[in-house]
Amino acid sequence: MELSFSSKDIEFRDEVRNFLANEYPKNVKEKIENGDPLTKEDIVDWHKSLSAKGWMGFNWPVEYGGTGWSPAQIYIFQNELGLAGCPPLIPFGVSMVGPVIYTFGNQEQKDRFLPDILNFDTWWCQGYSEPGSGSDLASLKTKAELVNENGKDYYIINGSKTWTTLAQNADWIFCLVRTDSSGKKQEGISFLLIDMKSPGIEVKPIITIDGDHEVNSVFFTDVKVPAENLIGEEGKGWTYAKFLLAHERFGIAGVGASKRQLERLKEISKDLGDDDLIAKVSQLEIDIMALEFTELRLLSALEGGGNPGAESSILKIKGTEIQQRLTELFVEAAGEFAIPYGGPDGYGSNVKPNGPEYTNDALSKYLNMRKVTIYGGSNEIQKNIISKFVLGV
Amino acid sequence: MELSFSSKDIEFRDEVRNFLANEYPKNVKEKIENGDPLTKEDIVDWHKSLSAKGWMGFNWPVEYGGTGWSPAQIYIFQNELGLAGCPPLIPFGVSMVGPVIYTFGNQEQKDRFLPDILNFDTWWCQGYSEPGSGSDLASLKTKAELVNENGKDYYIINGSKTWTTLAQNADWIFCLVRTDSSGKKQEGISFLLIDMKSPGIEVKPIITIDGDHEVNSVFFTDVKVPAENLIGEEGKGWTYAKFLLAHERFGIAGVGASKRQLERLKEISKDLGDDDLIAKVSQLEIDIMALEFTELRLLSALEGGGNPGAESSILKIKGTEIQQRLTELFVEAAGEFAIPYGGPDGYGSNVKPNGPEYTNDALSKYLNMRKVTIYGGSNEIQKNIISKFVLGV
Amino acid sequence: MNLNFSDEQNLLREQIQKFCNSDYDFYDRENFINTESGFDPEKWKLFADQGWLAMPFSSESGGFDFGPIELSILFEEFGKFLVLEPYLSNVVLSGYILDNSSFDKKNEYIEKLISGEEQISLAYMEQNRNYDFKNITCLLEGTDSLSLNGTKNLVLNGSNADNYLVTVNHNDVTTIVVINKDTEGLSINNFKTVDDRRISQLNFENVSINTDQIVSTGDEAEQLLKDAINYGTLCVSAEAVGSMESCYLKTVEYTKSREQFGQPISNFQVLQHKMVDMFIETELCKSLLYKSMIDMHENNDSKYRSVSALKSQVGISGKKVGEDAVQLHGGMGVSEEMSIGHYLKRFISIDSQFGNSHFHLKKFNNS
Amino acid sequence: MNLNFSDEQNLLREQIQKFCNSDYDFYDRENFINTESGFDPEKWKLFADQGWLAMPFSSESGGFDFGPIELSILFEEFGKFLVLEPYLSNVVLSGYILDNSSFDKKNEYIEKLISGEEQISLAYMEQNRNYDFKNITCLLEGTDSLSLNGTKNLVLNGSNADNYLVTVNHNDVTTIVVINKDTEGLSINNFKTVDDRRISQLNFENVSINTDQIVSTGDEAEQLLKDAINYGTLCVSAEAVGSMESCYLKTVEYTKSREQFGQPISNFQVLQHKMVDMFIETELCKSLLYKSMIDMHENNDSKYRSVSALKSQVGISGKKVGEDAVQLHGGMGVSEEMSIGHYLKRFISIDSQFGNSHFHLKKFNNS
Repeated sequence: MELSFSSKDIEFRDEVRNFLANEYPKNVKEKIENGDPLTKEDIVDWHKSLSAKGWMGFNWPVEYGGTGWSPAQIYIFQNELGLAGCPPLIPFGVSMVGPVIYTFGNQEQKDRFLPDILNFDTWWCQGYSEPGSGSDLASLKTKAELVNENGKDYYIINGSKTWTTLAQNADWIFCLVRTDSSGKKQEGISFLLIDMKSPGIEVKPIITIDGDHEVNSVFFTDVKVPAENLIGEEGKGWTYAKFLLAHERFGIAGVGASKRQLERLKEISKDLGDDDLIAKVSQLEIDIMALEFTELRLLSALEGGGNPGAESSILKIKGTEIQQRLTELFVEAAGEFAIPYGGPDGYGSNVKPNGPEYTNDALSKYLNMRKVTIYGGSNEIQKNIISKFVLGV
Repeated sequence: MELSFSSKDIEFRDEVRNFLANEYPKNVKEKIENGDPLTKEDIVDWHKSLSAKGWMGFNWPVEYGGTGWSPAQIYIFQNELGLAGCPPLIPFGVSMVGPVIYTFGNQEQKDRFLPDILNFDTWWCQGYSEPGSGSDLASLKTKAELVNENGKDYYIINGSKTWTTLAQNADWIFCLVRTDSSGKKQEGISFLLIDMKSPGIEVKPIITIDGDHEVNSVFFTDVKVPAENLIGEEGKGWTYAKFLLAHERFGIAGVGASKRQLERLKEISKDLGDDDLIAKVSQLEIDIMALEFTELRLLSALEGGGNPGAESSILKIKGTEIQQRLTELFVEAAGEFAIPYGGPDGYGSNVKPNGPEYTNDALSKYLNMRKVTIYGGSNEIQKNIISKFVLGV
Repeated sequence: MNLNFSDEQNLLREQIQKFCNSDYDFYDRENFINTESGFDPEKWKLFADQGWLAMPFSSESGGFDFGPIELSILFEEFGKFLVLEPYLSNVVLSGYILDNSSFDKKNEYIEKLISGEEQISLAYMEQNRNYDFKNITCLLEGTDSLSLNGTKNLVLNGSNADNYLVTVNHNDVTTIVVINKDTEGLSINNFKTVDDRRISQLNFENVSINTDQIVSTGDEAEQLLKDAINYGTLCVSAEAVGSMESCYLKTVEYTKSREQFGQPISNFQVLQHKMVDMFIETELCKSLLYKSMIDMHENNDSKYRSVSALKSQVGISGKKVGEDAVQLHGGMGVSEEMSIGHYLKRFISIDSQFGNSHFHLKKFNNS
Repeated sequence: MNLNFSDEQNLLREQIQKFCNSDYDFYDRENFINTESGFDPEKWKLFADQGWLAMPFSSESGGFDFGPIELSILFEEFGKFLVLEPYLSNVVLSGYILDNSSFDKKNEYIEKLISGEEQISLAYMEQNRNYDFKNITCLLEGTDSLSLNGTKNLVLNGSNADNYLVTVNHNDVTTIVVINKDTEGLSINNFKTVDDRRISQLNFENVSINTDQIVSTGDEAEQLLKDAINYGTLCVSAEAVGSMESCYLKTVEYTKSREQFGQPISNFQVLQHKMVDMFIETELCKSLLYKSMIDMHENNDSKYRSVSALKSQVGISGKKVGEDAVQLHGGMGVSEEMSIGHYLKRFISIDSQFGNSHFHLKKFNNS
């Protein structure tokens, strides 16, 4: 057993640090440091800087243009991004649809979609949730009907998706659609790639309680999708969706980013000299330490060839609880000065309230973070999973 | 609205205080103050002092020898007992079987049993729980078979009861028994009074984790009980049991006793100068205040002719949580000095560990109090009740 | 001892409930959030016409002599519907100070306040967290001609006020002066609050003040501030209790209608117990509210301590109830178009006002 | 980076597991609780024969040079079965001090300890809560003939010890002396602990001490105490982690077998989620244990801080897991004849030892 990383890993970590110190787009960095909102272009610039470095496929095998990094390297990479305060990676291409395509897609699909993901030339979004199917994803109703027109097969899509993150920026959407309503509900689901420019698609913003436009409803009315956009077999979509869930597990704990926030909170609480807040921050530091070493334990098991199963639901549950808790303590630190609200876009003028700088976005972050215990399988669902698959009850 | 009690109520309160200051048996009082264990005789003396004063039937109507007090007076009486640190009243006679007998019993039963309860000449215990039926009380199996012998009807009892509090002291036990196994499980239950000296009854102690012998198993082997000991109708026992539960609701919050403990904790935490403990004690003081006013609100509704329903489950849930929390904070205050354990009977010698006096019984009280969230319908069951009857889900 | 409301009090509650039920539709409310004032001037007019703005004023000032119990009823009902109108800043805070001051021109301000003609905000906060109205840095200097310099932060409803009651330091004596919004040397920055109210900061640069603008000084001024803030703290706590009740009721309703896995999610025991916890938190806070409002009504010594207990608990419980309500609403909970997230925002805002939960726990312990 | 145990370490764990599984039946254990010593002397002999008592000693002292990782494994497994034998007081606390001291007669004590022939307890606690081994009031006076007066409290396994390592104040220098139990002027009061161990207080009245009884003084003595206590804190925390694991597993097993309302109570979602919480608490504590034991193994500067984080968390989590386990066992949970309540008692005892949860949270923050 040893805590320290190998010299090879340390070299790698320094390389990442060096990149983040020097090549990470300056304008994005500055905005982040000032707490200013990012534009779509900023986000694209940031991802393209990773593409340029060859690091976009940080979790992909070499044969598909990925880095082929070890789990430890992936961990280090994600951790350093968080510690440096980088914007979160948009996961829909590189962490979600990409691995599904290179695992279950055909050669044509791989050639067509993977390079654009690695270059961040295509912005993907995820079409899973529907108004009637949240935690019970398999009950989805969006219908895909196979038709033949002029000798070519198409799916005609009707239905709607909701909570679609950044659909307003997206070029493509990967969807779970119902191709069969007759049997078990999981068995009639297929995995389909849809061009967002297709006629019949309408994107409507959903404004969240922080005042942000991050999520959307996406409506499909007789949208015609070439059958060649089907991934794998018809009716196997549920299998691919579950594969994807397993794939996105790492990094979900967000330890690096949380540690960065924690350091700031430690300074603030000591400056305020508030013993109660100091004790709460200390407890949170212990919680983060425990989470970090839980992730490292799972990582070690993975490196040793083990297969951490539903245990990794802990990472989702505790990781999101900690992310929320951090924002709560910033609000507590801010006191009354949290109340004047600029929202995600700031105060819309140069005049800011007179409170300390950290009070300005304390509440917009708090409100934004309420979603993390709900999405990606709510924490209640995660506990059901642990109950069933770990405890066996 | 007014907080102060009426002058009549204050007069009454002073009368109770005066009694507790002067007539409450001195030897019992001293033992309580020194944290020494009470004998059976001490407990009987204490109750008999109430009987002598005419207060044993504090919650009974005048016609059965009770005080006929208003809900406010009952509240004041129980509160003062708690504040003065009196031993808890043994509820099985006066608060449980007594009201069942005077409400559902026949004249002969009333004449036979009620006076002894009010004089504390009979020590009653409760035969409800069985090894297989805890929260699911209605599934009880102890069988009562009606037989006729020499022209007289008897029930022959076979089965066992468990968690029977102070059965080792009891003269009589009131039991729920199964007289019919054919229909709905609630419908075959009858309410029977059984003399503990009957042949075929065996009492075996259950030692609890605090080392105390407070509860027992009671085994019935062909115990012969005269049919005249049946209360009300055969098969109606479940109805009487539910009536009894409603009747014991008040006082269950234990506010008076908790306030007394709280005052001690406030002194201790300030002496220790431990800010964390002080904050925890302050929070608990607020919790107790909230509980007290919840009880008073229900009391006001009752006095106003209202009928507080399942809401009063709050009193059980929060009252027991507070009782436990108090003992937890004593343990926290005691630190390492909590560890040397005298158990409920003390250290068995004159030598005590060198810690402050309050450390001596901190852990035995903590351990003893673990039961309160389990018995009398566990707190989980109470939440089910609120969910169903208050929230309607 | 009697914890039942009087018939008159019950009638008042019914009256407010009736108004909120018929006139306070959530989607209607949404429209006023984005107007400049942030509330509905017609409703404010209605409040005046109904006499609600006169409620706590003494009869000499043209009021109804209503006290903390009636105000608690009003705010509890307001809380259920997230009422936006600036009752707190005008009637409770400024109104209390004016009504109880020895200021000789107070009636002219009170009259316009009661009639809804003019608004007036209390400016007492400066730079510190959990600000407690002392240690004032706004300096009122000079003897014959007085001049004011300094900054006041977080003035509730500041953008709608015609006048401000401003706490100043005059020769180390706490002094309250009344200042018109159009006074030379006063510049104002307005912000929206997280819960869609308005809040301002006032900058005073050599603002000249006449002695007839002095509302109160010294011990009187400090006592007025202490009591006005205690009153305001009671009212927002009562509001929070009302909001908590709405939250658990709306959550019960939502979970009954939301189906997942072939059944209403209210069937899941974990959600049931969470809702029970929300209910219990609400009831316990309500009990503390009863204690506080009666303590204030009876003017008991314990009134500050009771209010601190209440505010501390409401801070914790409101946040918990609001967060659980959002969680149980799932995605809908974080959607701006549902009311549930707005309750959460109000809870956070209330916890942050007049000293947060831990501040009041300490105050409770030290008093 | 590697958080996997070595083959040798896994083998050690298997060996201990095998022993506990076959020789540590709970009802058997109950018999030893009420003997005078409170443990099974034959098992102690077995520990010696297996070489377990020699584990952490240096090879020069006849040990195996095992470190914090191996001790954590041992204690984690002991925790699963609530092992009573006095390993902590003898091997961990006294053993560490002797082995790492410059005491010239240390080998004679270590040999008898390793062979199981004699026992030795550390007496460092006096009157204060969360005692931190400094501010010693036991006075060792004189220059040629030394005399000791004072009291030591809460000496673990004191009634079984043949000798005591006693911390004393000698001319304001922290000093550790070894004292035989039969020394004149030493009187001993023995108590049972809540978790069925033995604990003593030692009263010294003009006990004469020879200079050859001095084990260590000054900086060395303080460092030894600091490290021995840190070691002990690690070990009881590891033990708590093992106990937590047993608790949630036993609770899962119990709820599956206990039927109420016509079904196993493990079907109730509220109980399921409580058990999931118990599992999560256990895993998180285990992660902190990994961090601590490796920090100590690598002798990193952060080792005291990591152990404080661990101990603080284990105090909270152990209590929570233990209390929930009892609650979910219902009446059986509070019954002395079931093992589950004994786990709770051990958690409370561990939280109270070496500084409780909040003490270590503060220590963590200040270091």
